[in-house]
Amino acid sequence: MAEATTTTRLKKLINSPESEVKDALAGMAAAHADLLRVEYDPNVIIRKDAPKKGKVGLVSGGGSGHEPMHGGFVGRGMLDAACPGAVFTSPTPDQMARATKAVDGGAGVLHIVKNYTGDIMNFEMAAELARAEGARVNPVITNDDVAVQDSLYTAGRRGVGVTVLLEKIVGGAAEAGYDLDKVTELAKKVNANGRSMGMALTSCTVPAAGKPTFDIADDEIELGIGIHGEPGRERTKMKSADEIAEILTSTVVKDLPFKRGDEVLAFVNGMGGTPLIELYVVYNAVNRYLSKEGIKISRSLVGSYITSLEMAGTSITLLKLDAETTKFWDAPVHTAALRWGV
Amino acid sequence: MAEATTTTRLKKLINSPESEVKDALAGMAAAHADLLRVEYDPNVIIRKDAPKKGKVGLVSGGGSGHEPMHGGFVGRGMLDAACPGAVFTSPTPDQMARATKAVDGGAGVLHIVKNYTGDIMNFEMAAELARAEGARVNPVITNDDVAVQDSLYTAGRRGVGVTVLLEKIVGGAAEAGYDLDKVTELAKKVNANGRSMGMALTSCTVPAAGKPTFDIADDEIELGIGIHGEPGRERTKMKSADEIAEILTSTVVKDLPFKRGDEVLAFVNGMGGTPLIELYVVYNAVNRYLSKEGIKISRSLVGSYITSLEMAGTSITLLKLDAETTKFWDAPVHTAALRWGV
Amino acid sequence: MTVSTAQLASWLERYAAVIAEHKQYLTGLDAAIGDGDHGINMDRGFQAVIAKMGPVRDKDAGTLLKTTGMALVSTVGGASGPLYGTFFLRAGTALDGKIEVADKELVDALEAGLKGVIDRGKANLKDKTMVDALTPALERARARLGEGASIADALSAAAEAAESGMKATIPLKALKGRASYLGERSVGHQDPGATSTFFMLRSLHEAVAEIPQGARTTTG
Amino acid sequence: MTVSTAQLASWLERYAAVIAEHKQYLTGLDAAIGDGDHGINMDRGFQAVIAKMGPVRDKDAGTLLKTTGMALVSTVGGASGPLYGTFFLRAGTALDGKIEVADKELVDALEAGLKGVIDRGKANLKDKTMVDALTPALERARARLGEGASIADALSAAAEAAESGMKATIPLKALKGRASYLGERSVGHQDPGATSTFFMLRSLHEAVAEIPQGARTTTG
Ligand SMILES: Nc1ncnc2c1ncn2[C@@H]1O[C@H](COP(=O)(O)OP(=O)(O)O)[C@@H](O)[C@H]1O
Ligand SMILES: Nc1ncnc2c1ncn2[C@@H]1O[C@H](COP(=O)(O)OP(=O)(O)O)[C@@H](O)[C@H]1O
Ligand SMILES: [Mg+2]
Ligand SMILES: [Mg+2]
Ligand SMILES: [Mg+2]
Ligand SMILES: [Mg+2]
Repeated sequence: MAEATTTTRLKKLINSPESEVKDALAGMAAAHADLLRVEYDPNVIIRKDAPKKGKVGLVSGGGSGHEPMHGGFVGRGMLDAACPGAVFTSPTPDQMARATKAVDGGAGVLHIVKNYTGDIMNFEMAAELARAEGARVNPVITNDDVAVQDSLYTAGRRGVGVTVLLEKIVGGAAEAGYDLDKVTELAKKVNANGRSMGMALTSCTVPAAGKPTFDIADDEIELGIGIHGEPGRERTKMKSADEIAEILTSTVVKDLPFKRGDEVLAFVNGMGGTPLIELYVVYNAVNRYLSKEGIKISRSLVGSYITSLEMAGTSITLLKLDAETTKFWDAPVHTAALRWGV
Repeated sequence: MAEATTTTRLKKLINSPESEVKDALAGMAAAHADLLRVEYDPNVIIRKDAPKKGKVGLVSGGGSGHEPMHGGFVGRGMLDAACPGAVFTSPTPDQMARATKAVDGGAGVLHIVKNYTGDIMNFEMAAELARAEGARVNPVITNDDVAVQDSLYTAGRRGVGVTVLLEKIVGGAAEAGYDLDKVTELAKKVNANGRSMGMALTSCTVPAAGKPTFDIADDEIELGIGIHGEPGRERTKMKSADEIAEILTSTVVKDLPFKRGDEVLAFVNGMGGTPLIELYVVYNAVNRYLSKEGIKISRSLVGSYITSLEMAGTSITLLKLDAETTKFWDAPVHTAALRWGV
Repeated sequence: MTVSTAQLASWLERYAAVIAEHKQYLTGLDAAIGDGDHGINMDRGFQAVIAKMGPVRDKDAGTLLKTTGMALVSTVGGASGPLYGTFFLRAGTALDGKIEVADKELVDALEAGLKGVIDRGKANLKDKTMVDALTPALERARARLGEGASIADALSAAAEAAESGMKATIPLKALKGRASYLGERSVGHQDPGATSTFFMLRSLHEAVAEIPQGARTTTG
Repeated sequence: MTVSTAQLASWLERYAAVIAEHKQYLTGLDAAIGDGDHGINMDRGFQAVIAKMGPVRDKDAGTLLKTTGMALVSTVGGASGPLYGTFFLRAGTALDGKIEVADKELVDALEAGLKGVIDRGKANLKDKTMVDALTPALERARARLGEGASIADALSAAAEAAESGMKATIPLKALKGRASYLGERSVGHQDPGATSTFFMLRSLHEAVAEIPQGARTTTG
């Protein structure tokens, strides 16, 4: 508790590292009673009107500290439940098992899992528990972070920005009546067509740790940072927004690759401590780069939707769109963080 | 430029202090072409379908660095135009004069002005120019910051969080066909029924200045901070989120005063560098405090809507609601930052 | 004696240089009791003035100063934009059509500028604003001319009076502008606008006395 | 010889204390190649184990270890939650109903736990994970028992082997878990999970050998 206290005093609006997640959940429950309800021990955020009979249930989850992801995406047209773990730590199987039960409307449940060893294993155990109780559960794993070298022999790429877009698009499809297999297939398509890369200007402090996750000099940035402050591809000198945007965007474009004539959803995300004015500066550079490449931005999202506590930085996600994904991106959504058409 | 360069390298996603505002405007124009258009020199963000014949035009403006305020509030059901000044510096009369002309649909134009000497004088000069060209212009001034001691002999209280709520509510009324006098009257009512107070955990750096606006120790916070980093009421030791929320909320409540039985809109705002998880922790404390006081939260808003660059901190705004203000708060709005009902 | 449009142009150039040189200093003063942008605002404004001056520097004094005022109004923003802008617009209007400006006409024009600042900002003496530097400066200038001093001497006295007026803002509690939000906490700090106003009058004196540029050892 | 449930309970208590003591150290190791939470995760988990142990400490070894596993699974999260959780669940299942555990039964149970870790995490030796500490430790324990050593000596050898296995992770490039994202940059750092696993085996030895608590001078 000693260092915990120091942490609290370390410039965060929290009461204690131990209470932060529950206090925030209580705040969400109070602010969004029209959209969701919150259960504690195990901690689960559940869409108010769940389970929806005959609708495929969407369950996501991950460590806390990435808000609004995932709780801010619970509601009509997106998630049925979100399972928040401790800060930067994947949630536990009992949370996902409870969420699965709570949202199962008889059409089965999709588990949306970001590709981290911990998330995978905890969701796996949850799926085993849920299936033991007779639920139909399909997992889909997001792994869109191009910063990580992929390989059969490693844990593979991290799931980052595409997760947000996938939850929206697949949520629209589930609302429209897609069955579990079609929902799963669409989810895999979205993941397959999306790529992301992020960078950090500053570190962030996990309250329970009490000190910054990593040290970084005043004139340095981390390219390819993970959303938990995992070190990235390289540590370089500070660059201009245009240079940074070009490095991230070109790496993302080359990886899929995105081609001249492609229509994309461009998502410029803030890491939590970066103000909106800077995100628009970055979006401007991304837009310029893509039009130079002949890639058409037909949809966009600019804001802090998948964050790393108070880390300053940005990530860029591109998703290649087609008629189906565009339709479900545009479909009505009503959550705390994303809302349109209703 | 020397120190400007240092600044850029000082951990901001910008190209140069000089280009930041225009780069961000270009980003907004590209990201939100469906909602707005941007004119440069003078810089104005204009609702795409302005002027709306027969509708009262709503023009707001202020220094940049408070995003999404005001550009993020341009669109159906809210502002017709926003005039972004240099960072933390009120815009110039030619900007508001141009905006007024661009949105005047024949029913007159409301100027929404935050109570800062600079904003007042620049809007005044703009109104003189616009009237000289035959426009009907009414100003409304927001001054909801309880941290500042009011007096006939001073510049009076600063306009802060209530400005956001006013722009939404009055925007709904203008959309519904209120004439200039009724719009003006409603705007004054909203301002009269709202109060705010903010605090900062950290300072922020105006790019052109190149160093933090103020120094603050690791264990200190500034209570009553202004949105330009103007020093506040007092410098105290770091406190828990519950303590901070209680200080801000109780000061706001006592000032109006808000009374047992009142229905309010509770707005917990982030200063730019504070992540959402902390804002929900604060909202939870505000909610607990108000229910203890018998004040009913019937509407809420949690997020970073009126910011101070990358400053970490929060502000709390309470607005006493009645049938009219509630109706126009709920009315459809479609802007980059606030959207519902459409 | 008279003052030429060329000397007034040199005034603006010298002032622009002083502002650029003291940008951080003025901003620092503003950070203490305001929002830390006064030097940045004034520098942005006077860079624009220099950029716009070319075509009008050989025109009459009125056009030169009105152009200056317009440039400031449309680039500075904040409180100082309308205030300095109005100052130069009103002073310029008073000098319409004049190539050579008689000593008293110059002081009258500056007086008209001060009146514009007060009309716009409603500040009283001792509110801890630029008015506290400008008012005594123009009184002294007028007095010295009355005593038969040259315009150069009169403006030198004006600059001195502006400097004391500027220093006299330190103990004051701000009643106007952003600094007024601080109440008692504004006491003990020098007002940035009064400081930039002192620089303005000092530059005017140096331009009219044709003191070689950079001769002076800078204060602040 | 046999090991009693009481000794196993003492193992868990000692391990919980060591984790608490080395929370920052483990977290620091994880910050270097992971996300800086391993010590926090393990401490949260073993505080829960201690809290839940009361009612079952006098029950059989299987119940004690399964309760431990369940507590870890439902409080730790991350990678270590399912892994340590599965380790204790499987070991506990192997000891169902036993109050006194024969030496070989204990090593067999730990072996079952290791198999659970590998089933769950799919790690191979030299992937730079806890498996690199656990595998050699259990091999040594089994070997020493075969040579007729006491369970205390066998576990002492196991702890030593775990420590070398832990140190041997330093030059490895991580192929599993978060550290694998670093590729080459993971080389030169000691794996946090292998480190907590070494602590686990050292605590087991100390509990079984009934070494007075705090006697040992802590490493790390
Ligand atoms: N009402 C007023 N009348 C005269 N001068 C004023 C008034 N309000 C502010 N000032 C002057 O403006 C200066 C601040 O200018 P500046 O920092 O550029 O604008 P802002 O306060 O909008 O940031 C103050 O130091 C003061 O001298
Ligand atoms: N697939 C795996 N198999 C075995 N152990 C693993 C595996 N992945 C990670 N680990 C162990 O888990 C440790 C990290 O645990 P922890 O930091 O608590 O979880 P997380 O990585 O989710 O933050 C690593 O040091 C490693 O020893
Ligand atoms: Mg973790
Ligand atoms: Mg200003
Ligand atoms: Mg200022
Ligand atoms: Mg970890």
